[in-house]
Amino acid sequence: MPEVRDHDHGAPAEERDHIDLLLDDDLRAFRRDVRAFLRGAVPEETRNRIDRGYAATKSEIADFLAKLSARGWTAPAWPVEYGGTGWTQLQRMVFSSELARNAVPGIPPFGVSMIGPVLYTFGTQAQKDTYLPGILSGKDFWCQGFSEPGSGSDLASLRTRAEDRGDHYLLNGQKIWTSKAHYADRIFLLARTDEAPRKQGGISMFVLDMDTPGITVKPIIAIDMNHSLNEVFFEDVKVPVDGLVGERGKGWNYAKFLLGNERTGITNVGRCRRQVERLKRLARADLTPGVDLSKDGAFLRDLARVEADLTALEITEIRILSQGKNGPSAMTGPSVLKLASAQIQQTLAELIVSTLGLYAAGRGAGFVDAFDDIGDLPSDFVDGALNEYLFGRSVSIYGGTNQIQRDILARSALETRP
Amino acid sequence: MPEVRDHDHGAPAEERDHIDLLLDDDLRAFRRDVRAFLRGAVPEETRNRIDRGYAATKSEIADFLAKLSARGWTAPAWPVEYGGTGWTQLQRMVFSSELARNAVPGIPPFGVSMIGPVLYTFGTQAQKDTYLPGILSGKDFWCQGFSEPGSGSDLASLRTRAEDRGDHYLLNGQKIWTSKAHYADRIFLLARTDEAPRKQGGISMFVLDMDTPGITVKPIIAIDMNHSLNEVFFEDVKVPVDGLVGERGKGWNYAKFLLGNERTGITNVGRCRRQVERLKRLARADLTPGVDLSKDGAFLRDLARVEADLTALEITEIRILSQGKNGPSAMTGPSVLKLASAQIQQTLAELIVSTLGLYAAGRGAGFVDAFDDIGDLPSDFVDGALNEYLFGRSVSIYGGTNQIQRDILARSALETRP
Amino acid sequence: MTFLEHLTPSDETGMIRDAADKWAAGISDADVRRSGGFAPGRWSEMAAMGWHGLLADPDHGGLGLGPDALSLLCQAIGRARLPEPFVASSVVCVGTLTALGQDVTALVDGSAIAAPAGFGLPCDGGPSGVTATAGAEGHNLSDMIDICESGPDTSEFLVATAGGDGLFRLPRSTPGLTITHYGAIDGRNLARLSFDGPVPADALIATGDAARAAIRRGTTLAVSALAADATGTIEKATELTTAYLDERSQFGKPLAAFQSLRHMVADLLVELEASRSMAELAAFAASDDGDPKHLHDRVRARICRAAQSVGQNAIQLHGGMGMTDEMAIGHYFRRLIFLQAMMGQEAGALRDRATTLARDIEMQREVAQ
Amino acid sequence: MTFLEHLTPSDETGMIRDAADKWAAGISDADVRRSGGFAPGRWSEMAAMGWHGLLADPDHGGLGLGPDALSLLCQAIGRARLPEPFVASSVVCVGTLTALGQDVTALVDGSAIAAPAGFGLPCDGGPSGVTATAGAEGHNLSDMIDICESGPDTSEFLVATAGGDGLFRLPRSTPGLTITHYGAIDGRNLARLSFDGPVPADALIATGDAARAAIRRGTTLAVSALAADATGTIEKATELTTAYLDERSQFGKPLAAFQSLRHMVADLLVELEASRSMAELAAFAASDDGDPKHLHDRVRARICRAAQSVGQNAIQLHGGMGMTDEMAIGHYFRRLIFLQAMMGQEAGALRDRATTLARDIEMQREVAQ
Repeated sequence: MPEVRDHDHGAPAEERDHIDLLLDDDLRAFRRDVRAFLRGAVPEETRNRIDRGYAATKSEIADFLAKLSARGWTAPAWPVEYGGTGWTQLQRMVFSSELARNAVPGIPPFGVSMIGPVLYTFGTQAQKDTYLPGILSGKDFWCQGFSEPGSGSDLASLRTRAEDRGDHYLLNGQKIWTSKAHYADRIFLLARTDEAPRKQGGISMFVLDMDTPGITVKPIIAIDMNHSLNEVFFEDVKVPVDGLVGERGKGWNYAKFLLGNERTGITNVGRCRRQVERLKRLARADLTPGVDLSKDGAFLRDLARVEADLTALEITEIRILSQGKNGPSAMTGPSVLKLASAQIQQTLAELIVSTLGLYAAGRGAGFVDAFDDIGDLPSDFVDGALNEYLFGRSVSIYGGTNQIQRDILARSALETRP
Repeated sequence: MPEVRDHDHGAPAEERDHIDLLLDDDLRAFRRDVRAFLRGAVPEETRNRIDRGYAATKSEIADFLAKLSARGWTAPAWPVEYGGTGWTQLQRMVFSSELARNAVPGIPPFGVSMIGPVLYTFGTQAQKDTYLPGILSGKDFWCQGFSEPGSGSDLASLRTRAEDRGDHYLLNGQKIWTSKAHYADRIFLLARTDEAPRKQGGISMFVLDMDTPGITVKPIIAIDMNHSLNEVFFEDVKVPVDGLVGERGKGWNYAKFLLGNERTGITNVGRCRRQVERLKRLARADLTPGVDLSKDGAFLRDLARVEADLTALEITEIRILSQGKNGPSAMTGPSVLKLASAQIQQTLAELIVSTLGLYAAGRGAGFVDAFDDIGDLPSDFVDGALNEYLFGRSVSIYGGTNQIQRDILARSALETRP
Repeated sequence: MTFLEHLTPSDETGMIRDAADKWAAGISDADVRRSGGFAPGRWSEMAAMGWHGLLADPDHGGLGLGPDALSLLCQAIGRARLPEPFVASSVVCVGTLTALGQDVTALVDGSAIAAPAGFGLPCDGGPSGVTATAGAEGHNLSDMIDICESGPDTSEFLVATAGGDGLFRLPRSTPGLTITHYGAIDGRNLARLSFDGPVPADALIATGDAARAAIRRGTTLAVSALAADATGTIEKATELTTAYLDERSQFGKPLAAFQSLRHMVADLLVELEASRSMAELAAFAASDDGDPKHLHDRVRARICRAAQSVGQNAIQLHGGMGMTDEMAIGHYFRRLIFLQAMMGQEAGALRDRATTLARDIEMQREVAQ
Repeated sequence: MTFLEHLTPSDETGMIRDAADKWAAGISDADVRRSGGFAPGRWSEMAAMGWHGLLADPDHGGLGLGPDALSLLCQAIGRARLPEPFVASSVVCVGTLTALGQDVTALVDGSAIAAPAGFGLPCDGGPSGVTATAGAEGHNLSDMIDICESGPDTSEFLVATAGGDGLFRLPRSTPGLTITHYGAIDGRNLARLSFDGPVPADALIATGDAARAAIRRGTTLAVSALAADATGTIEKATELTTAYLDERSQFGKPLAAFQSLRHMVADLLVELEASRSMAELAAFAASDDGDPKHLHDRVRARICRAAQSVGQNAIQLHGGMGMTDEMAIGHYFRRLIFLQAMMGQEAGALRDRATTLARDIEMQREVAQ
């Protein structure tokens, strides 16, 4: 076992964390390589903006994906034959944590983590040939058409229909919460192809191009007053027959397969670790006169408590990834991770906003322009923190609300069915 | 309005609280009278034991009730014609708060607050003549037979039967959670007299003497390892016909009437206020070496937060008692009070135990004997605090669990019925 | 007045409440969105009803009412989430100026709007103060005030110097005063003020104890008004949420049929009642000239927590729809964030209260020894 | 060993776990109640399986295993809520003595039982220490140790002096040692020790850095063992609760059919997984001689919170039945209270961690300037 020692106080904050202590020398070297690459690949200005809570722009993401792709690192988890890296689970965890720790744009999940694995697992050779290269190169942006108005967490009640017209399916309906649809090139979606006795039956999965005639994208402005979500309308859209993924009527299975992949990728521990460092920085910013937070037992306890929570979450994630005998099961693990990580992410954002004190009252470009800095902080730090707090309320909603996750966990532990 | 000023720092802790600020001069004088009486009526040793979290003994309660009765203060809320005081709601609140603030034994609720009002409202003249004097004088101890094994919060599912045999009812069944049954002289209870389509129908209320043949009391030792709860078994117990309260089959209505009275009396704000003072005292006790809690921001925040909660609860109680237009309704008020007060009582007990640090490990007479004092505290302070913490877990269970209270509140705010 | 009397509104106060409720109920969410940070029409309507002068003496056209009536009015404003600087101008400035016997006629008739700077809003004053040094013809002011609730329509500023021993009344056009506008998280207008240079001698309207007393009065009224505003906001957020749950279905039944969501609603109601109680206490404690800080710190803390909890849970109960700008709930959520910042956040309020408690404990220790 | 390797138990460790699980599963709740604070039979059975020597060198009859195996064994002990002083004697004392090369044969074979005093249990040492002053033939010890996990069967004490620069090994019969027994909240045996007088010269087994290192080792092992014990206790409390909910009915359906109760169960599982993770981390971090305090403070804090939350919610989910001594759940609740006290309570653990964080922030401030 490596020597367990305390932080190396001289090093920049983001270099130091205790995950390092859990790694062996090879993984630590790997981590340094990843870090060096990421910092070289993304301009510091971009990383600063992202660090402050702003979303990366499409061009920033595209530039980053091009560099990742050149290095062969776009889709680490894919089988090597399809372009994966062959890394171990822990290497992938380290990589993913470094993406967040270094505030690079991040890899959009829709292609790499969601539809990609569905296609190489269930798709036809033609689908693999058509779609996988664009995902790996970062050229194609994807979006996901699952949720519908009124269906929310209850995906199986969806009403979008794909009618079999022989040489094509005729698609009619509406999707909602479609993240990044406004700049996506392609979409994968669920639609009802047959009536079936069980609600989940008769649902199929399709892939198609976003420039197919009949598709309209309408922005949803979110409570952070930004645009990343959309409604997508389908009006007599002709989907070629080879847009059907796998078997007709099995869309529900593919969706579960795909969402299972999603749920292990959402702990955001790297970002959380960075937020802990941001809180420490806030403690030094002297935002409230007469209050030195670094000597305020109440603030320090909040910080220590969320740090302990985060440590537990990191270990739980490792336990799940290592698939050890004593880890949570494949059924409960993702829900445990999602509940714990939602709690931590939201607590961190809340602590940051609380610590901003009265500056949490102002927001937007005018606010950023009106201040050069606030205390020791750049004014967009404050604005971005509010961004993140507001949009971060969705962490306990998307991908199955906290309530749905609790339903799942309860089902695993109780014999009684509700 | 009286001058709003800060605490009078010189006065003993228990003299000072901000309820005083809300009172007019008459009520403040009334309060002083009550306080002087209570301190004269109960030996300091008894008050110390109670303050430290121990239950009053039967003889301590009896002595106190005799003195209260001589003063005519046993049942302040009763109509004057039946022996009440004619006090205003606020006088009664002040009185009840002073009982707790001065750590006197308290007035057992079963006679005065529960069955008494039922009897003078719905009982026969003979019942009033037979039972009310013993309640007022404090001579008769009562207990309540509502809950049954397996019925818990679902009172309407009770299975104890009272079969009409003409000149008496024949009672068979079992009650549980019967507080103080082991020293009660009389019991009021619910029993099924008729089958009825609705579960609540066919239930009647009875009063009878505990020495009636066929009654067996079996102690329930609680998680604090003390005995205050019991099971009561009825085997062919003959209840005289005039033991029936009000109309046969209307027991459910009387029970609701009675429990409504119970729920406004359970905020325990006086005791809570005293617990806040105990926490301040703990901060001066130096239980953990190197830690001065009076300078620990985290401890002080906990204290400030629960104090703010308690202040809100006190005002809410006054709003309900004043029956103002803008107060919570008679339907929701008791549930709001019960949820908020359970939260505060349990938080206070928990903070005290947490502040005891490692001393929370020891308990019982041996522990008390092994220590003269701990820090600046008597060792029974520690033992009593654990008592109160353990038994205090019941505050969110009895009289309708927190879950039941939330069901009630939700029903008031939502049109949908579950 | 006893607290019990306080709980029963006088006829006059009851009329204010009824008028405010009726007026605010007629303002739709769409109206509020359309008007941005300020609607001159609404400001005039409030003037016509006398509300800007609620706290002012009848001499200046005021109604001469107190915190009780103010609380009910501010609850109505909170329910409708009106963005106008009512608390800034008609509560803090009118209240402070009235305490000093200053002329507030123009503020009362709605033709002028004032903003407090360096005190009152946020109610702990804020992190920067203005320093004043005596000059040849008056005082030189310098330094910045980061957060001041004022927009393009603000006509004058009431500026507290650092330490609170001076109070200046300055028109918008004061030379050396630079105003940088920006928006609040809830859409209202804020500004950063920068002072550099001399102001006329008569701009200094109070000094020393008189200034401190007036500032304390303004702050006391601010806490009471903010507590009421937050309570109204919380009340409406709760109503929007229960209506949504009754209306929407999932898994084949109304959302309101799920016990876990029902229990979250119950907790909203508990928080709402705590807020109402604290708003009552805040108004009662503001009803004379004393310093109710020992009560108001608790009010701020408890209401900030209620605001946080209700805001977050109302969004959660709305699910995905709660994340959209389209639904009103997100706007109420943002207003609650604004109000928490103005009340100094729960953490700040508890820190203030903890300072007093620590002093209490220390004194008891000395008494015990 | 990497953490990933640590997560996969070795064959030997796996055998310990299987044996412990099987043995503990055979002990009924009634057995545990009957035995009071100590069952000699169980102590012998543990000796027969070699567990008292888990951490001891093979020279002294030990198995020479480490914190990994210890963690699994302590989880089994927690599940069965055994009251024997296994952590006190076989973990803290055997571990500390082994680090000093002392003879532990009698402890390993179960014929002797030792108790740490002034260090290890509680894991932050406790509020009083013993002072030692050099005398003619050894040292004079004085002062009290309030909490020491020892009962009538304890044969020797391992006593740390205040400040941790001396470690004495003293038989029960040491003159001048007064032992006052009392009971723990979970029923085990505790004692208050009072020292007054000289002890033989050879009782002092370590001084200075050596003593401090040995004490640190004992404390590290204690945290790891307590974390595992608490995790086993939490696991069993969760199982008892789910079984109860499946079994009992109210309002005509099983308690487990109520969504609000189901969601409370989900939260129990989240806490349980956090505890398991922290128990793993605690054991891993204890696997060498370094000082894992920066990790162990977090372990203590997180597990104390899980213990508090699971204990309280398990009682609540049991309803009135949870309040009775008859049900096992109350006994698990009390054990969790004991374990929290031994780990210094969540508040204490967070305070310890906060001290380190404050130092970090201060250092970063200096670096930034």
